[in-house]
Formats: sequence, C-alpha cells, structure tokens
Amino acid sequence: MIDLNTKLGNRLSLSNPILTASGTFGYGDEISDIVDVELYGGIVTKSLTLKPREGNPPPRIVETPSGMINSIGLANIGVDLFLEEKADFLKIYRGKVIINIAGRTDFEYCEILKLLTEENWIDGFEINVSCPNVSEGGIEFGTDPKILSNLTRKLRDLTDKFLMIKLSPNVTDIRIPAETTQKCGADAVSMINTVYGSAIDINTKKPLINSVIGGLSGPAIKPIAIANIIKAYQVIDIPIIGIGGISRGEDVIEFMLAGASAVQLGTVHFYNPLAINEILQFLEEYCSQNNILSIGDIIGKAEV
Amino acid sequence: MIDLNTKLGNRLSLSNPILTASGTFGYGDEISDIVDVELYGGIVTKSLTLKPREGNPPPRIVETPSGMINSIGLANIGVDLFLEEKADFLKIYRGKVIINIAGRTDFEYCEILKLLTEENWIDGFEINVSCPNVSEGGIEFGTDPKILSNLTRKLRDLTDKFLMIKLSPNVTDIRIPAETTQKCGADAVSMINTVYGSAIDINTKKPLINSVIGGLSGPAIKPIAIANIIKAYQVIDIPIIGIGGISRGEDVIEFMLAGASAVQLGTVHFYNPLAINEILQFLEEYCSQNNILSIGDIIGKAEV
Amino acid sequence: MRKFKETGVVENVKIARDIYRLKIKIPDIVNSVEPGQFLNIYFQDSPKIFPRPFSIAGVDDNNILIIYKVVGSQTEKMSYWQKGFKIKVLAPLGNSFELDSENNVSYVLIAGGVGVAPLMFFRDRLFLMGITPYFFIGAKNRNELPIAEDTKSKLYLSTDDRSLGFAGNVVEHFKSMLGSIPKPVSVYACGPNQMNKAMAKLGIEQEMKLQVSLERVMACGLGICQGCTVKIKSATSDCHYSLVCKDGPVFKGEEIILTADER
Amino acid sequence: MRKFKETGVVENVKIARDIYRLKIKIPDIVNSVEPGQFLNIYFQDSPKIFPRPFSIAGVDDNNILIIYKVVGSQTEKMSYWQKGFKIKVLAPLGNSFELDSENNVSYVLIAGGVGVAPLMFFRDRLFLMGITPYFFIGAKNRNELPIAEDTKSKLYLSTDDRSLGFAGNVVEHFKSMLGSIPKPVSVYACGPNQMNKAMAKLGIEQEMKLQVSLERVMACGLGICQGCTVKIKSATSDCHYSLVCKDGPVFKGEEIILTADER
Ligand SMILES: Cc1cc2nc3c(=O)[nH]c(=O)nc-3n(C[C@H](O)[C@H](O)[C@H](O)COP(=O)(O)OP(=O)(O)OC[C@H]3O[C@@H](n4cnc5c(N)ncnc54)[C@H](O)[C@@H]3O)c2cc1C
Ligand SMILES: Cc1cc2nc3c(=O)[nH]c(=O)nc-3n(C[C@H](O)[C@H](O)[C@H](O)COP(=O)(O)OP(=O)(O)OC[C@H]3O[C@@H](n4cnc5c(N)ncnc54)[C@H](O)[C@@H]3O)c2cc1C
Ligand SMILES: Cc1cc2nc3c(=O)[nH]c(=O)nc-3n(C[C@H](O)[C@H](O)[C@H](O)COP(=O)(O)O)c2cc1C
Ligand SMILES: Cc1cc2nc3c(=O)[nH]c(=O)nc-3n(C[C@H](O)[C@H](O)[C@H](O)COP(=O)(O)O)c2cc1C
Ligand code: FES
Ligand code: FES
Repeated sequence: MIDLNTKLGNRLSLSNPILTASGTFGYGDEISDIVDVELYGGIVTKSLTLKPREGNPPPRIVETPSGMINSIGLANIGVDLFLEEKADFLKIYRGKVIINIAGRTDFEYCEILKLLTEENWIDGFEINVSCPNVSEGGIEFGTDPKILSNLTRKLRDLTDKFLMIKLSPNVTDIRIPAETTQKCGADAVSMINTVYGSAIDINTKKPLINSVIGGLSGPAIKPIAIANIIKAYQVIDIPIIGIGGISRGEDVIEFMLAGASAVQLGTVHFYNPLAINEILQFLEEYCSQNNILSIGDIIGKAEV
Repeated sequence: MIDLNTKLGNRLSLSNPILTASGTFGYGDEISDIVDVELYGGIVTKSLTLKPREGNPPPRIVETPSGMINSIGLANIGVDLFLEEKADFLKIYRGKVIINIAGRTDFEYCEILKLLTEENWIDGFEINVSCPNVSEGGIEFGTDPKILSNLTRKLRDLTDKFLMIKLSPNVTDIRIPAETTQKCGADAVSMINTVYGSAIDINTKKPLINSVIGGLSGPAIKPIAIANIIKAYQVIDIPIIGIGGISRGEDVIEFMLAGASAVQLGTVHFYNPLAINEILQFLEEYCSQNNILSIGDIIGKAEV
Repeated sequence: MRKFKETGVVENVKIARDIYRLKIKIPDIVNSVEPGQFLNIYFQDSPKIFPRPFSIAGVDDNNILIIYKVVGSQTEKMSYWQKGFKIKVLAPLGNSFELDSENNVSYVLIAGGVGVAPLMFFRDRLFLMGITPYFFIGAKNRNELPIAEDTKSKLYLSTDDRSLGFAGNVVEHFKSMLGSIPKPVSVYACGPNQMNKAMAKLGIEQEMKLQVSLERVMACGLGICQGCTVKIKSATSDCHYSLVCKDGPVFKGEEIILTADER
Repeated sequence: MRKFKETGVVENVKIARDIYRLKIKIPDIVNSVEPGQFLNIYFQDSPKIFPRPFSIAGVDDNNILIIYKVVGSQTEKMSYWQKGFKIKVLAPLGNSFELDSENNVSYVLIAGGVGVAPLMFFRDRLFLMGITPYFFIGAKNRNELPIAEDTKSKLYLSTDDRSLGFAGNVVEHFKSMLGSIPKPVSVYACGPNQMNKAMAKLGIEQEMKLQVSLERVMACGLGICQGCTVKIKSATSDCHYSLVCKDGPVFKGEEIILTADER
C-alpha cells in the first residue's frame, strides 16, 4: 500500500491528492449514484455566489479539438439554498469539503465566506478570482496584483480555514499572482482556471458560445497548465493544486512532478465519469513500480 | 470563380489569403517537391537571425493532445547564407515573400531588416517579437509595450515594405500589443504565435522539451487564437493575419469571420502537407454556396 | 437507476441511407428504461471529447436499441462497429414521455428523420397497452425514411421531395390530417429544431396536449455541467433555464420558448 | 522522388507477438526506394497529430512492406486495418544504407526487435547481388522474434530470456562471434537506442565500419520542422545537429554522439 496522504500546508490534509474541479462535479450529490465520491480526497463545489444565478443564455458549451469551451456564467443555487439543500449530503461525506466562491465585489466574496466559515463540516475555500470586478470597471480580480492582494487579505482575515486562490492562466506572468497570494496569507494556490477561447459557427456566423469568449478546458490545455505550474513552483512555497486537462493517472504524476501537491479532475468527468477509479489504481501501480512509498515524495521532482 | 484577392493595407496584396506560418515551411524550397508552393498567397520564412544558429539541444518537439510543443530555438541558417542559398528559389516564386525576423536586441532586428529591405524580390517582413530581449533582462519584446513600440518604430523607419508584427498570446490583454503596433506604424499584425506549454516524461522525470517550456501549436490552440483575434479586431484597424491550429477550410472561414484578413498554415503542414489544396477547394465551395463574390467580404462578419 | 457500463455491440445494421440500428447489450437496465430516455455513448482516443447522446429506440430481453444517423465523425465511427466491439455507455438518462391521464385520447406521434427513435419505443409501449397510435414520420426523401411499414401503429409517411407518401413536411402532413383524427388528441413529437418549433406553435394554436423531445449539445448528459440549457416557461416562473439532459429531454409543448438564436 | 499518396492496405498480418507485417500499394515508387529509407503514415481524426515513421522492410512489384510493433495508440489502430483500408502515406523519406566500397567484405546486419525492418530490405538487396550477409537478430523472447529462419542470410538469433538461440542481447551475441567472421567486416545496425549506443561504442573500439539507423520522434519527417535533431561529429565540425529524417536515419558509427539524456 502506497501512502497517498497529502498535507496542504497546516490547515488541510487529504486522504489522497485527487479533488474534483469546481463546476464539473456539482455539489457532490448529483452524480454520487455513478461515481463513488468517497474515492476523492475531497470535493470542490461549483462556484457559489451570494444570490442564486441563472447563468448565461445558451449556447454555453462547445466542443473543440481535445477540449471544450464553456461559458456557464456561474449558474448556481446561491449560498442560502446551498446550505439548505446540500449540507446534509456534504456533512456525512468523509472526504474534505472545499467551497468555491465567486463574487462581483470584495463585499460579496466576504459575505459568503462569513456565512460559511462557521460551518464545521466545511474544510476550506477555493476563491475563483476569474470574475469581473464590477467596482473596478470589470477587470478580473485575478489579473491585477493590487485587486488580488486586497481581496486575499480580506478573506484571510475572515477565516482560519484552508484558503486557496484559484489562478487564471490568462496573464503575462503567472508568477506575479502566485507570489501575491502567497504574500497575502493564502494557504495554497490552485491552477489553472480555463484559458480564454472562442469558436464561431461558419454557417450562422454566430459565436458558438453566447458570451463570445468562454473558457477552454480539457486535454488541449494540459501543456499550458504544466508550464504555469513549473513557473509558479519556482517562486512560491505554498502548495500548488494542479488543474487542467487531467485525464489519466499518468497526467496526475506529470502534474505532481511539475510541482503540484494535489490535483483536481475537471472536464474528464464528462468524458470518463469513472476516471477516479482508474487514476487511483494507476497511482498505486506507478508508485510500487518506482519504489515510491509516499506519493508526496514526487512533488516537484521533475528535472527542470 | 470566387475573388480570393486579399489586400493587406496599402503595401501588400495577395492572390489568396493563405500564407505559410514561419518555421513550418522552411524557406519554401524544402518541400516544393511535395506541395505546390504557388498555391499559397505567399510564403513566410522560418525566422532569420543575423548569425546562423544551431538551435536548442534535443528533445525539441513533443506531441500533446491535438497539438505539439516545440522549442527549436530559432535554428536557422542566418541572413547571409539565406541570401546566398535561398534567394534564387524565392526570386522566381510568384507568390509574395515575407521574411520573418528574430533577434536578441533592437540592433539585431534592425541590421537584418537593413540588409534585406534592399532586395526587390522581398515583399515584406514579419517580426517575431516572442524573443527574449537580452538588453532588457530577457523580457520578451512582445510583452512590454515600451520595448515593443521602440522596436516597431525603429523598424518602420528602416523600411517602406510591408511590416507585420507577430503577436504572442502569452499576455493578459492582447489589445495592448495590438494597439501599440498599430500606433507605431506597422502595416498589420499576425497572431497568434505559440502558447507557453510544457510536458514531462513520467518515467525519466525529464522535461520532454529540453528548454522545459516551449511553444504549443496545432488544433488545440485554435480557440485561443480565435478569442485573441476577436478581441484585437475590436480595437485595431490594420489587417490581422490569423494563425493557430488551422487545419481545414472551415477553420479559415472561422478565422476570417473573427476578423482575420488572411491566415497562415502552420503545424498542419506536418500532419497534412497538402492541406492547402483542400482549403482552396473548400473556400471556393463555401463562397459559391453562400453567394460570396469576394472572400474579403466575410472579414469580421461574425455576429459577436 | 442510471449505470455506467462497459459492454458490447450485438448488432449494427443499416436501415436507410446513412441511418443505422445498433443493438447494445445491457441486460440489467432493460426493465427500468422508459420511452423518451436516452443514453450516452463514450469514445476513446478522439479529439472530440463529448460523449454522444442517443434516444433509446426500443428494448428486448437483454439489449437496448438505438437508431442513429451518420452526421459527423463519431456517428461515422459508429457505423463501422462490428458485433462484439466493446463500448462504454451510460444509461438510462433523462425523463420520459408521460402517458395521457385521460383514457380515450388519440395518441399521435410526430417524427422528423431519426427523431423517430424515442417514438418507436413509445409506440412499443402503447401497443403493449393495447393502444395503436397514429405515427407520422417525415424525411427528406424515401431513402432516408427509417421505417416503411409498421404493424403497431397507423403509419403516415411524408417526404419533402415527394418521393413517397405525403408531399411536404411532417407537420404539414399532420395538420392536413388533424380533422380526421378523433379528439381529444395527445401529441408526442421529436425531430429537428425547426420541426419542434413548428409543433410547439401548432400545439398552442390548436390547444393540443403536446410533449416534445428536444436535442441540445451536451457535455456530460448528467446534469452537472449546466451546458445543455433551454429556456422554459413554467407555472412558477415566466422564463428560466432548464437542463435538457436532466429536466428533459421531454418538455411540455407550452413550456418551450425556442428563440431564434438557439441551435 | 518522395510522393504523398492516398492508397490502400493490401495485407496486414501478425508475424510475432505484437508484431505485424503491412503491405501497402504504391506501385510508382517501388523502383526508387532504397534500403534504410522510411515512410510516413498519416492518421485522421486523432488527438495525436504526428504522422508515424516506419522503415521500409521490402518491396515487391506493386507494394511496399513494413514491419511494425504495437507500442501505442497509433500502432494499435494499425493492427486493426483490413485489406482495402484507405491510408495516406509519404514515401520514400531519408537516406539509405551505403554499400561498402570494397568488394570482399563480410556484411553483418545487427537488428534489435523491429529494428529488423530496414535490414531485411537491405538483406534482400545484398542477396540479389549474390551476397549472403550475416544477420544477427535479438529479441526479448522467442515470441517477439520477427523471423525464425531465413534463406537469404546466415541467421543468428538471440533472446534476452534464453528462450531461443544465444542467451543474451544481440550485441553480446555479435561480439561473441566476431572472431569467426572473416575480416574485414562492414556492419549495419538498427535497434533501440540502448543497442545503437552499444554498437557505436563497439564500432569505435574495434575500428569497424559501421552504419546505424536511428530513431527520433518526428513531427514532419520532411526536414522542415527541425525537430528530430541528433548530435553529430563530422569531418568538418566537432559537433553539430543533424536531422534524423533528412540527413539520416542512417549515420556512420563514428558520427554519432548519443548523449545520456537523449531518448
Ligand atoms: C437527447 C438526445 C437524443 C438524441 N437521439 C438521437 C438519436 O436517437 N439518433 C440520432 O441519430 N441522433 C440523436 N441525437 C443527436 C446525436 O447526439 C448527434 O447526431 C451526434 O452527437 C452527432 O455526433 P457526430 O460526432 O457524428 O457529429 P458532429 O460532427 O459532432 O456534429 C454533426 C452535427 O450534429 C450536431 N450535433 C453534434 N452533437 C450534437 C448533440 N449532442 N445534439 C444535437 N446535435 C448535435 C452538430 O451541431 C453538427 O451540426 C440525440 C441528441 C440528443 C441531445
Ligand atoms: C526513421 C524511423 C523508422 C522507424 N521504423 C519502424 C519500424 O520499421 N517498425 C516499427 O515498429 N517502428 C518503427 N519506428 C518507430 C515507430 O515510428 C513508433 O513505434 C511509432 O511512431 C509509435 O506510435 P504509437 O502511436 O503507436 O505509439 P506512441 O503512443 O506514440 O508511443 C509509444 C512509445 O513509442 C515511442 N515513440 C513514439 N513515436 C516515436 C517515434 N517517432 N520514434 C521513436 N519512438 C517513438 C514513444 O516515446 C513511446 O515510448 C521508426 C521510427 C523512426 C523515427
Ligand atoms: C463546465 C465547466 C464549468 C466550470 N465552472 C467553474 C466554476 O464555477 N468555478 C471555477 O472556479 N471553475 C470552473 N470551471 C473550471 C474548472 O474548475 C477547471 O479549472 C478547468 O476546467 C480546467 O480543468 P480541466 O481541463 O480538468 O477541466 C468550470 C469548467 C467547466 C468545464
Ligand atoms: C516547429 C515549429 C517551428 C516554429 N518556428 C517559428 C519561427 O521560427 N518563428 C516564428 O515566428 N514562429 C514559429 N513558429 C510558430 C508558428 O509560425 C505559428 O505561429 C504557430 O505554430 C501557431 O500556428 P499553428 O497552430 O498553425 O502551427 C513555429 C512553430 C512550430 C510548430
Ligand atoms: S449536458 Fe451537462 S448538464 Fe446537461
Ligand atoms: S521530423 Fe521535422 S525536421 Fe525531421
């Protein structure tokens, strides 16, 4: 037996390094009839906002070569309904529960965090900073170091729970937001959120995504995720949670060698809902074949 | 017969909107036995540097989902040998000849341009600004608006020929370099150059690209290219030459609807060397089916 | 209960131009599937990553039937599958057609092209209950008609190119016959968006009970990606988004707001 | 002259564990291909975009033969190809083995696994010239030996697991026999990197004439991407990069600098 325990700083430990990625696994209960949710080290929920959101008009998704673009527009049930409807399931869930939070203003992020940090069945927060900041003319929270550090500090002050910032790859230099969030007290960073992408229907001349530009995910972006993780790993000490196109056990190893302490499965849930089973089996095999006693030993061990 | 003539500003006209992408077609002569080079509106050469370069150590290429990463390291024969060995072929070539230039300092770019702008068989220049500027601590020319405008202005002063700046997608906001180059007198921008990417061999723990981080190209990046072109088209008036994962005639139409006046074929030459034949045939069919008399009529016509 | 299964192809035969019938072995769910439900087929090693949804067109003791048309690369691959080929499927998914609450209604099924699939399964169910429905099937031309005769329904065929049956589309055909079908009618439709729109309009005009099975591009088919939205008008809200894969694919005619820019 | 062709599979048979022989119809080039050259096979609709290079293992009146081993997804797909399946190929590519300039040399061919392919073609040529070469073939075990007997060469087989022939690898086998092969020898080798390295070392130690066919990951196979570089020591330069697809795949033993970190 390989030791898959994963410590993400001082505030969170996982029974294995595989989490779900926000927006690709609902709140855990939706596909628990198909996938054994207990196999994951933890669940990261769909982004929650203060009020429920209908999300963007269709079309919201389109297939692209080895990937997809989505523009769901943060459709979600809002924090109140979440507590009402989803808490029961998540309370008895044995893995860790990480709530992904999105907002339009610092105030919104803070309000949600305040509401949720009291709940003892919640183990931590992932902050989706790829949202337009309406108080700052729509610039994304994650792309401006000042906006990002303001938000991170405020959130850090409000919770003693695990706090992770989810970084966008749509920046010139990922090291800047990575360093910023570490400096402001975040426990970890997760990366990458989706990459800007678009597609046009040549027959109707309409964008295949109603919001025109959406987020690219899936295997196509895996090399982009790896590059960003390698860069970030060189400048920060807090754990990196790797995301982007992970489909197989091999990919998990690749992300960890690049510097990820844990990973999230996203789009793969759509094309292979039972990926987690195959991945855990592969990790066992890889580690025993390579005499690795604890999966944590390979973090950042790529000879870059 | 559809009118495929394409005017790229006042300094360059093409018989059709399909060019080759730098580094994926050599200098035109290398695969002229397989592909009919006259079918292209023009050839964009492999990046030329002042002195010959051996390029990076292997491995230099790796396959990724629907794409590839390369780090050739600008291996090229240098401007002198180029003039000696390649001019004869390009002089009799009936399409347009666009020389792609790379350098480490403003001086290097300027020297090459000076040497080449006198040659009357050369129709224009594409400037590869995804190179580290050694005088500015290795920051890429393309990512800093000041460095980019300095270089563009200097080059503009040196030539009356068609001058196109090739933009990198590895920036927070593509509109900034796009506007910068327009302001500094460039005739056109081409986009996108490759996206940062990396991959690691999980058995050897070594990067699958010697330089660790290389450039991602191929169908995987097509949505990224489309998104960048849509954004740039909204802020600049000079022509955009679209690049990134184009494989089929459908893709060419998609790029043009997004705002590209012409396109370049890159990685597709590796997996379908005769793509140009299929693409030209498709353009004819699409235009006649949709009652388009001149291909130029569709530029930017996506209802975004 | 929906299940993710690795299973095998039992039969794959061409039944019309570009149209095939595929039999897939899934013994443990055949008893729980309902007409209107669909399944997901998964593909390995493809640049197209989404599973493909297909309506369940029938069941026998061990197998599920689907009827599919070759329209792109994945359905083309399917057409090459031979007996014994291993595939992964998730079934059953989505909701189903509801029987009319009244007893003496005329059941009318309206199918455009391969939209015939879920309605054939529904027809089987009705027939088992002793009901012989009216079955209108339209296609572009006779070569694309998935079935030519039927013992379990009163079959009405139409072709756009006049090559067989009624000359015109299936909605026109139905409209032309409406007078001679005993009232009240309960109508079930499945076809291309264009046809579904026309049916929804007709349903409201004629104040008919109507259920329509819709199609949307789906990433998951499971209700988790929130990608397959359709605008719905319901009793409680004027307009909101529903998920075709989870709240559908079957919707009441009066619920549907099919806007111009939806695919 | 290399040509890009859409053509068809003539035969595809299993000849050993995971090893197949594929016959492809390309009548207009069979007369111009040389032993050592390779071809590109192109794949449609795959997330792996590179064509796959394979050595030409022989020709007949109309066809080119290759011998391939299933090692990943594309070679697996190939193993399902049936007679008549349409494929796109580009051939011939690369340089070829050079005959020794001297007359009375002993030709020795050293193959590791499917490295046998180009050497079988070379053996055919030698045999036509009245030369019967020494042919050393090594494999992990007897089930992976591509050929078991040969009338056109003096065949020497070895297996790592001692299941057939000499017990050990093919380089050791050759070394053990070197004393009994009439000098001078001219050696031609093709196999995994490990073997090629060992051969290059042996070649220098023994001052043998040696030609080695190398493999590298290739994006284009055409000499345009500059991706398939190998470090070469030549008369004019101490060390520079050559392209395996264009300057190779055959290199002189003394040219090769195989560094540890190359794949
Ligand atoms: C609930 C549901 C039930 C369906 N039942 C059937 C059925 O019984 N028989 C049948 O032949 N088809 C059915 N379809 C449609 C079927 O899923 C598509 O034809 C198939 O996905 C096309 O795959 P492809 O790769 O061959 O084509 P692609 O190359 O992906 O696409 C070809 C064309 O089909 C459209 N298309 C692609 N995916 C979908 C999709 N998920 N939904 C709708 N249109 C799509 C594209 O927009 C394009 O115009 C159903 C779809 C849904 C959503
Ligand atoms: C000049 C040349 C001649 C060759 N001749 C033959 C031959 O006659 N018979 C034969 O069976 N094979 C030959 N090969 C190797 C063959 O090209 C690979 O086995 C094939 O590309 C693997 O494809 P895949 O998708 O099945 O495997 P993949 O999944 O792509 O890879 C499986 C393994 O093969 C390695 N590999 C992948 N591509 C290449 C490549 N281009 N070169 C070397 N290793 C690779 C990978 O690193 C990996 O370890 C030759 C290669 C070259 C460069
Ligand atoms: C349909 C869909 C919905 C998503 N919703 C969210 C979200 O609500 N919040 C968030 O932070 N990320 C969201 N993401 C991004 C994923 O969590 C993940 O960062 C991204 O998809 C890259 O990983 P992948 O390639 O493994 O999917 C979503 C992704 C997809 C495909
Ligand atoms: C092997 C290879 C070499 C390249 N060399 C150059 C180069 O020398 N100069 C340059 O500006 N771009 C170079 N590029 C980038 C391409 O010109 C193009 O911008 C990029 O590959 C995206 O287009 P594609 O997806 O169609 O290939 C190279 C790309 C590849 C794949
Ligand atoms: S397809 Fe994912 S929610 Fe319907
Ligand atoms: S594979 Fe492209 S140059 Fe050799």
